[in-house]
Amino acid sequence: MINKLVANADIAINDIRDRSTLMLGGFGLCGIPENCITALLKSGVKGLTCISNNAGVDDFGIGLLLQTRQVVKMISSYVGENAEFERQLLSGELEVELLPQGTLAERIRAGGAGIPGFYTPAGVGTEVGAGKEVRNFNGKDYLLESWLRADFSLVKAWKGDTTGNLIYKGTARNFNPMMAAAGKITIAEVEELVPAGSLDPNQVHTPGIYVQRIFQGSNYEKRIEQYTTLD
Amino acid sequence: MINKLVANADIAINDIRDRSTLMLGGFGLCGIPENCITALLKSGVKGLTCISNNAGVDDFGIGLLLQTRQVVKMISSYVGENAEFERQLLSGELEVELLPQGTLAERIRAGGAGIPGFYTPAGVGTEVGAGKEVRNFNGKDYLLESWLRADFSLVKAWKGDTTGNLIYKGTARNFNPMMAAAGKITIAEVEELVPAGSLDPNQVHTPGIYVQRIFQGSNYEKRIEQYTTLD
Amino acid sequence: MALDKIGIAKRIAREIQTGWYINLGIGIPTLVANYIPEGIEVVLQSENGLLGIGPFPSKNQVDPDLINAGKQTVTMLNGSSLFNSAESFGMIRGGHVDLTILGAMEVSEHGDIANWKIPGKMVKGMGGAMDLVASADNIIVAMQHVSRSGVSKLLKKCTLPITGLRCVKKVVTDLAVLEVDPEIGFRLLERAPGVTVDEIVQATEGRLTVEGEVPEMTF
Amino acid sequence: MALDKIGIAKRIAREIQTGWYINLGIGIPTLVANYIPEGIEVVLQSENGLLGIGPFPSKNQVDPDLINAGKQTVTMLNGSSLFNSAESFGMIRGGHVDLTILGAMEVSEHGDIANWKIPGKMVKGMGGAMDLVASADNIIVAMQHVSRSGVSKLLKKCTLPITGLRCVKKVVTDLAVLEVDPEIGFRLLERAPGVTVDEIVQATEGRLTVEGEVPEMTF
Repeated sequence: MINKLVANADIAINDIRDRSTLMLGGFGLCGIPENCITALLKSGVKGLTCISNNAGVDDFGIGLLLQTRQVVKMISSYVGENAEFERQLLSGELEVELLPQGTLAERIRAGGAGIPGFYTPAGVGTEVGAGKEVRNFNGKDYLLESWLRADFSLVKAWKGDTTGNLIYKGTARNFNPMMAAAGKITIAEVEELVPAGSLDPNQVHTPGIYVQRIFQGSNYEKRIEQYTTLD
Repeated sequence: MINKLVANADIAINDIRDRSTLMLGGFGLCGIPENCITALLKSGVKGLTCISNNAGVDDFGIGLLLQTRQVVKMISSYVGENAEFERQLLSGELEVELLPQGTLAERIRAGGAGIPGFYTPAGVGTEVGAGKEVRNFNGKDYLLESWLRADFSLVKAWKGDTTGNLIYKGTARNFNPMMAAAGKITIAEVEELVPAGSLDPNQVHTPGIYVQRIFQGSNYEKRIEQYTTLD
Repeated sequence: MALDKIGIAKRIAREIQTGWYINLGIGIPTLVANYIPEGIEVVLQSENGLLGIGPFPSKNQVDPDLINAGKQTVTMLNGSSLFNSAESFGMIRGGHVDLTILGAMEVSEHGDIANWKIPGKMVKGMGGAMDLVASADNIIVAMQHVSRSGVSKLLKKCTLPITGLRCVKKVVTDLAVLEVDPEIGFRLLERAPGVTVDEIVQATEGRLTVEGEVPEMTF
Repeated sequence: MALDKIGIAKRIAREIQTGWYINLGIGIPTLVANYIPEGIEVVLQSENGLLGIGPFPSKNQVDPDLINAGKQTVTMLNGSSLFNSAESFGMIRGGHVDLTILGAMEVSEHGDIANWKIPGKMVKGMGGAMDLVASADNIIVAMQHVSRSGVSKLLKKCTLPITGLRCVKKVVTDLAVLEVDPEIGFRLLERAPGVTVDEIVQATEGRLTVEGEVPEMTF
């Protein structure tokens, strides 16, 4: 099997250039590629377009890349919980394309799956539909949406093997599998890297074909946004 | 959790009426709903439209329903290995719509996922494209394809729980997960039925929301079409 | 007397039928889960990829990899399943979710809903709301009947950017339960305890039909 | 002397580069797997839902739930993964498969391919072939140069129903290796051992370019 192991995040993101389009997995701070984000901060790469469901919080996740002004455009569905983001958006410093979450997920899925366009009911009659083709199927209106692809996809998994097979945990799966398939180069960081043959093929969530580079991540903070308990 | 257990195949398919549209999981004879097919034979229901990648072989799988003339139309991608099928097709007794396998899979997936139409490159310039809209995206031509949905989907899984969660085994997964989502009523037969809570939520292939009825199957023959060994 | 948030949540909980798969929005809708009557078996869907949301965890159960759509830590139940975001919204768009409960800033007499943006002031994004309202057959909105400044939120026409058209089936407010028919507008079904029909009429800008004796809510 | 099927498979195997994901069609293409040179690491995709096809099983390894796209029993390798048919064709359409090798009844000088139907005689269906040829950047066809009745199968225009347009990049036959350029037609790259350029010219109906000395194949 093909070995895709690289040493660390810095090496993995080494060829990400200014003005690249990136996809970053995660929902809120759950399942985000923490190591790759840190490496992007260190690299100082600028002018990034980031496709990610959320934009992190002020001082964690993609929020850190907003603080350093490395991001010029965000494509997201929900950007609450981030004051700096809202400020840059309202001031016009940051270009933002907001999409329905399901449309975002499906456009990314379409990018990986070679479907250049599809119809969805989400957003008909709203700002989201402006300029998009509306088409009626079986008496209901739908919008034509196009695929999304990225120069680099940065995904985070629980376990991964050297051939790039990935298994996610809990709700940290979210956008990661579709993004893994939609990146020209997909970089996976994992909590536990295992040799090929250690993962049950029947339990693999992302087949290795989608992953070009994989590394063992370190120092995961896994910050919780809404720590909520019964106690 | 909601309990969807029924006693057996006969009860599960009890309300399938003449002229229903059915989806049947499986690739070749791998992962087909053997118990449901036997029950359909016993029930004598007629005029069926069957959506299934293949049509079984002469004396097994959907081939049995062709022998008894219970099927009036097949929507499939590959129907070799079945002389009776080819005879009924060439004689015009059976209406057949042949689709590219990926188009078939994606149309079924679209049915379950509420996507009424999507574009695919498969079949452009061929008979499959006749009468379908051709549209150019980024310099390449694509066909508009519509979703497929069924009155009943009959799927076969390896393990399932009483709430309808399913796990498939090996390449017996194939079309089953998409069909489970695209049926108005989805009936799952499983080799091993377990109580809710016995399956790891992270390993579930088909979430129970898609399954309306589930039963413990019996007497699986699992016939092999091309028994091929090194010995 | 007008209901508090818990009262709204309790009243909505009575709409729930056994066997349903339900998506609860952030805010009052999330509270509904606490008041589902005994014996009613439902499954809660979280659009970030979980069917079968359990109670909040005890401190030693907290798992940062297991959150709901409001980013709160949660648990799973026997029979839960996990999946990715494309699958999750496939479920929603495909009509597999039986009931969606969500909050709103405004609802129109045609069933239009606005709940994602206040131009120039607040832009959090629509999250999954546009997919939910465009897809679900059964949408109940939980909201205050009038704004803090006393303006009706049940309008002839939404003034804020729309989330979805002609989709809301029922509205439960602090004052009333109302049905919405895109052709005839709001229809008053129930009054909050002690609230008069006249108070509700005053608080409703959109077209409102009141027929016969309007009963008080029961819980 | 014209190659046998194994010869064709061996020659195609030399086209394979390390790191590639490859889909092999039924027939001669399946044989290619047996001749991939030592040290070349590739992963074979089976469109029914398997990456990492292993060798055929021993008798006591046979599992009816593990077959390839030709319905043959197979095994898995360390690093294999399983998935459903929609995911499998997502991989194919999305351009993740680096090389597709398949059989054909006819190939035209424009790179059109026909391999799924003989009207009135044989209708097996296209299976995954239409998806593969419409999606793959790199398609190699394995076929006989002429039919049993002596008619060329490398044509100006396909006579049988088309599987895909302008998609074949290379053809390896019992007589020759040819490149296909939709604008200029077939270009002769190599001759089978002992086969003359003239024999190949005679056997090719479509436009054929022969430049300079044409080398014999090596394996």
